[in-house]
Amino acid sequence: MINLSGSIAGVHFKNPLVMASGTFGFGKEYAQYYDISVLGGIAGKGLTLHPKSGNEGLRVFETPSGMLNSVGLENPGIKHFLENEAGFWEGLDLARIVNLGGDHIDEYIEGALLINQDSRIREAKGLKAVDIIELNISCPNVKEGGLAYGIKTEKAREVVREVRAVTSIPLVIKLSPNAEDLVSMAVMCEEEGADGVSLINTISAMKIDVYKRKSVFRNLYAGLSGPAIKPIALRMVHQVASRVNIPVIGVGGITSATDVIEFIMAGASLVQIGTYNFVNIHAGEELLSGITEFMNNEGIQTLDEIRGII
Amino acid sequence: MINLSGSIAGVHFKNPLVMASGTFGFGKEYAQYYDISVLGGIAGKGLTLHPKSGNEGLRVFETPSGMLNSVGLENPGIKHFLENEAGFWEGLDLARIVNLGGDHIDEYIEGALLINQDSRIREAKGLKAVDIIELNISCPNVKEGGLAYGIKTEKAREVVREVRAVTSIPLVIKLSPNAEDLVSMAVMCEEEGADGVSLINTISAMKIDVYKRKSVFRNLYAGLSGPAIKPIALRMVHQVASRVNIPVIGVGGITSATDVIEFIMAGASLVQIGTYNFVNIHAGEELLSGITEFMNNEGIQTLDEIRGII
Amino acid sequence: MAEIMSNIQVSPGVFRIKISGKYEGRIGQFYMLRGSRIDPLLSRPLSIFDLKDHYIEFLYQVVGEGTHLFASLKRGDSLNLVGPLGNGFPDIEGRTALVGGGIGIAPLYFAAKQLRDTDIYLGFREEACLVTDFNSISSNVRIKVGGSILDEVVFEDYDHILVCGPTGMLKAAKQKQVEQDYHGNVYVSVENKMACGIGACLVCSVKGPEGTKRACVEGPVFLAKEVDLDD
Amino acid sequence: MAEIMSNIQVSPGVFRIKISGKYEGRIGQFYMLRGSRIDPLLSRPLSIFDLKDHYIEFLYQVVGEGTHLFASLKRGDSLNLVGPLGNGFPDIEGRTALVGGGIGIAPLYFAAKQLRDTDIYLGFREEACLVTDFNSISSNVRIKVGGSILDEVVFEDYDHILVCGPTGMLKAAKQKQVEQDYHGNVYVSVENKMACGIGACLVCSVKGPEGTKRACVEGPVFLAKEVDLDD
Ligand SMILES: Cc1cc2nc3c(=O)[nH]c(=O)nc-3n(C[C@H](O)[C@H](O)[C@H](O)COP(=O)(O)OP(=O)(O)OC[C@H]3O[C@@H](n4cnc5c(N)ncnc54)[C@H](O)[C@@H]3O)c2cc1C
Ligand SMILES: Cc1cc2nc3c(=O)[nH]c(=O)nc-3n(C[C@H](O)[C@H](O)[C@H](O)COP(=O)(O)OP(=O)(O)OC[C@H]3O[C@@H](n4cnc5c(N)ncnc54)[C@H](O)[C@@H]3O)c2cc1C
Ligand SMILES: Cc1cc2nc3c(=O)[nH]c(=O)nc-3n(C[C@H](O)[C@H](O)[C@H](O)COP(=O)(O)O)c2cc1C
Ligand SMILES: Cc1cc2nc3c(=O)[nH]c(=O)nc-3n(C[C@H](O)[C@H](O)[C@H](O)COP(=O)(O)O)c2cc1C
Ligand code: FES
Ligand code: FES
Repeated sequence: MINLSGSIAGVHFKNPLVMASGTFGFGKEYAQYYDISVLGGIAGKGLTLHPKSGNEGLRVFETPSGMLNSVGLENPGIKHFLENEAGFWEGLDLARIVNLGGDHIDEYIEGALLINQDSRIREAKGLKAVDIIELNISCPNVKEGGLAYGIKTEKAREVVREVRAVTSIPLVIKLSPNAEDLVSMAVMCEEEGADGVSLINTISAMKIDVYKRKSVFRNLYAGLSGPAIKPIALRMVHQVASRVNIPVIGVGGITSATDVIEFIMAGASLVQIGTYNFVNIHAGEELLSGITEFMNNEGIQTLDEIRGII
Repeated sequence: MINLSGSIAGVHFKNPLVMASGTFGFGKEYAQYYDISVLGGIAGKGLTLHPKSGNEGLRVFETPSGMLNSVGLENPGIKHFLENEAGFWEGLDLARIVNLGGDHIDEYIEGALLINQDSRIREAKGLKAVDIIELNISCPNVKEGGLAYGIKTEKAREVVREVRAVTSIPLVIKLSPNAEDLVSMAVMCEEEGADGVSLINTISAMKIDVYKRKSVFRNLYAGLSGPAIKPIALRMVHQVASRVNIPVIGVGGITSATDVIEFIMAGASLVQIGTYNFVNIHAGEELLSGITEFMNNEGIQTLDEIRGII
Repeated sequence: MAEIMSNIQVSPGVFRIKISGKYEGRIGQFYMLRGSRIDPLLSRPLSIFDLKDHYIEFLYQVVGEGTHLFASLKRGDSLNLVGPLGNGFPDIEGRTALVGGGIGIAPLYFAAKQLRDTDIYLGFREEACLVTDFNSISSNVRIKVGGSILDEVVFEDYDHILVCGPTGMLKAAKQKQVEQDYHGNVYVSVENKMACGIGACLVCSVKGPEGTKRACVEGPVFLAKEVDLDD
Repeated sequence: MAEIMSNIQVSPGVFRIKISGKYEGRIGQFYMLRGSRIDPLLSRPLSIFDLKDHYIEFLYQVVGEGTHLFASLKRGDSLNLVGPLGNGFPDIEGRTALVGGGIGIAPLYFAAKQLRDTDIYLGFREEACLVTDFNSISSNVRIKVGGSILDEVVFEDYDHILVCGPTGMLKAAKQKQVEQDYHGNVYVSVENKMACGIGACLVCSVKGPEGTKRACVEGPVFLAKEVDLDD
């Protein structure tokens, strides 16, 4: 019997497939197409303390084997999420990850506090909607925003430390490939008591409209995701996983079961699937059967046998 | 009349198209397919003081819209180049760039000295084979090698300073996208008297063979190039060009005339074409007519009109 | 994967593709289509052109890589499609003008077949297409090649006006409503770029006086006054 | 771009493609082929299978994305090709054994047609193909399905032995030469992955006792003793 399960800080994942933040809404849309409770987990659309209307102008552009997005963290705010979406999450049989973004350290802290508080209230009623907070210190699409924290380790340390201090919910830090020193960033997260790191977020990139003579994005740069970045993401995950002892969630360009296995072999405990959801609306369930098939063919019983084998 | 010409430190380029180091040999091979003197320039295969046999095992792997290479700076050494290839370069009517790699600072210095010396001797005979030295501090494929210099600005400063001190030949520094702080790296080059910077070299990346359960490359990581990385390269060129006053040579994933124009609009003085040579053996001449056509259609006379317009 | 029954060029660069299978859909809804390869990455949204028991049809213009690939498909080849998506056109009563510009005529054929009491206005830049098809389903088809078809529409004659076409045309319709203080409903079908097509990624957002809406879920058909149109 | 005259499946997953035009080439040389799109990025090397006045032919096995795309091409479609590339097989005199395993038989047809005094040995894992074609150009064709065709070849009977096939087969030939202290020439055609195909990028290097050589220029045909074979 193949066993795909894993855990982060005691949170059970029935398999390593987690849908990536910003690409899966809060799960409802894809739930119309397949039973999302087959998934290991989902990371919800990035939330901020206050609602955000996101960036103006064009928000997406296709590139060779990739896409640029400039959504700019459009979201209804944490309160709205807790009041209107968390109820749906309560009923889901999978690991539920809230992705928490912000412009300033205070926003992150207040946001984490709100979620913490809500969890206590639900707990008292025997309910649960959030298993993990994923701290997004890496969104490249918000001006003067989250990204600043994603680049310098010591700047990020403040946020991680403060958020860690105010919440008992398992905490994963989502790292940016634009970080100056990704390994030191991950080591810092471990030092500050994070329960894991997830990487990579999108890579800062650019597209110019040569006829209009301007960037296609109002925000100048946008975030690159998709198969194009997979080789880079895999290298980064391998580098980080070789250096920290907390679980690593591998993200970036996954579009096949063997891609998932590559990340696991590079040392990832779990993986996240982002852009591929747009390519294949049944991505989650199809990858799941693909992994199972691979393990059957290769005579592998548990992912631990191959995790970090490289 | 359209004028495509430009210059770096007094070296004339009849157009912005330069073939990138490592993808064009020393020009002889492609010269069998078209008249390479239509090009603005060529950067020769990366040279080191001593010959290098390069990396063992597989050296290339295709990725979505990109490729990984792990050549490991295989080259015949500077002496061999000067004795056997530079003669061919003397006869070329284009800007000739020697790409200089190395493992240690001493190697870079000695290499630059050799080239300098050779130039004096040729000069005395009224000859010239090398117009520019491109210092490759960024090759990700050499263990404990060049890359170390490519990551930390202050480490790179030593090399740039020492090499600058020993040669009067125009000096361009080839930057690595893996640098911790690319902008500060470029600013450092300007401070140390470099005549330009070229970017980006390949991005460190990885591919795992899930059946063999190991990296497909002996060297573990390899360098990603091709259209997949263009959006990233363009962003980096824009960032750097906005901050330095020396010329910037834009490299990374160019496969069309509009790609070239994007880099020029992002602030590049020249561009380099690498991987696309493998896709289209006539890349150089076809891009040239593409650019000319674009400028005709858009009513642009010189590239200065659009350079850095973003 | 669904099988292609035919894929015929109906005018220069415009193709009509018929795909076998049982499909659903309302006026103004669309499908996301793609080949079997992962590149080009994103699926392409196309409006329902026609729908029968055992097939669905789309009308598309070749503009870039994706539609170019569609054009290369032959009878017997296959395609992936997801849909129907979007809110579509609301159930309405009353007189309706269906106004299409260029490839914007695509959703109007399906609309004209289902709505009663409609006039059809089709504008083309250089060459009209599918005129016979439209004439076969309605006796009130007005065609204009060159110039603005919108100028032909007397808004006051209608309770509803549905406009499909380039953004410039949608803007013009919106402006005409304001200028003429027209009190009927002007609907526009927007063509924002999309990724997921089902409301999960927020790349297709449309801004409006009442905040942001997703073109793929709350649209693509909006009341003109509800959305800010820019390119 | 050159036009495809035919593209026929000759055994499961193996296709023979005929491309119109005037081409050159010697035994053992190859061409780099690609479709018009930029993805997949690299061209695919294929050995000359046959060459006539007005066309060239290749025999290829579908193994991945690139060859899969080739297989989808039809008469009238077009392909890009660059060549002839590589050193090819030297001009030789004397008795020659042409030994091919699997798709490694591709270059041998062209070779057999040009060399005199050859015996042909073809090994297949599951199903033989092109047997009639080979028989039509030579009366000395030996076929083996399953097992090692190399075992059938008595090295001492020949002055030259040319081996094309999987790396395992090339290795076995090399080893057999050493074990039997064979003094004739054993040539192997290596199939290293390539990018430029013309000697400029050095990704196809083959190591050997005398240093590094480029499979695309100094090869793909090497004396077995000149190259280290590993996978
Ligand atoms: C709801 C909806 C319905 C549509 N219905 C039709 C139809 O019935 N017939 C038809 O011909 N066209 C229709 N379009 C436009 C059609 O989707 C685009 O022309 C097509 O996606 C272009 O793809 P491409 O690869 O050929 O062009 P490219 O320009 O190469 O496409 C690059 C990217 O831009 C996107 N894109 C480009 N143009 C548009 C556009 N106008 N709208 C949305 N995305 C675009 C593509 O999806 C892709 O992501 C519709 C668009 C939307 C949003
Ligand atoms: C000189 C030479 C001559 C060849 N002649 C023939 C021939 O006549 N018939 C034939 O069927 N095959 C031949 N091959 C092998 C053929 O090139 C590969 O099978 C083909 O490139 C696989 O491409 P793919 O996209 O289908 O497979 P994929 O595995 O998806 O290819 C991925 C990458 O690996 C490369 N690659 C994969 N397998 C090989 C291989 N065995 N050799 C070289 N590169 C490989 C591809 O070029 C591509 O870059 C030859 C190879 C070389 C080097
Ligand atoms: C449209 C879009 C929106 C995204 N929004 C978020 C977000 O809100 N928070 C976050 O941490 N990451 C966000 N991401 C990044 C993804 O979660 C993921 O890290 C990245 O896309 C790389 O994975 P992929 O290549 O599989 O898409 C977003 C990505 C896309 C494409
Ligand atoms: C096979 C190969 C070999 C390369 N060798 C060198 C080299 O010797 N020196 C160097 O500075 N860059 C080298 N590069 C990097 C290219 O010059 C270029 O910076 C990079 O490939 C990005 O451009 P591209 O996407 O157009 O290929 C090499 C690239 C490739 C693909
Ligand atoms: S396309 Fe994803 S929300 Fe509309
Ligand atoms: S493939 Fe480039 S040198 Fe051989």
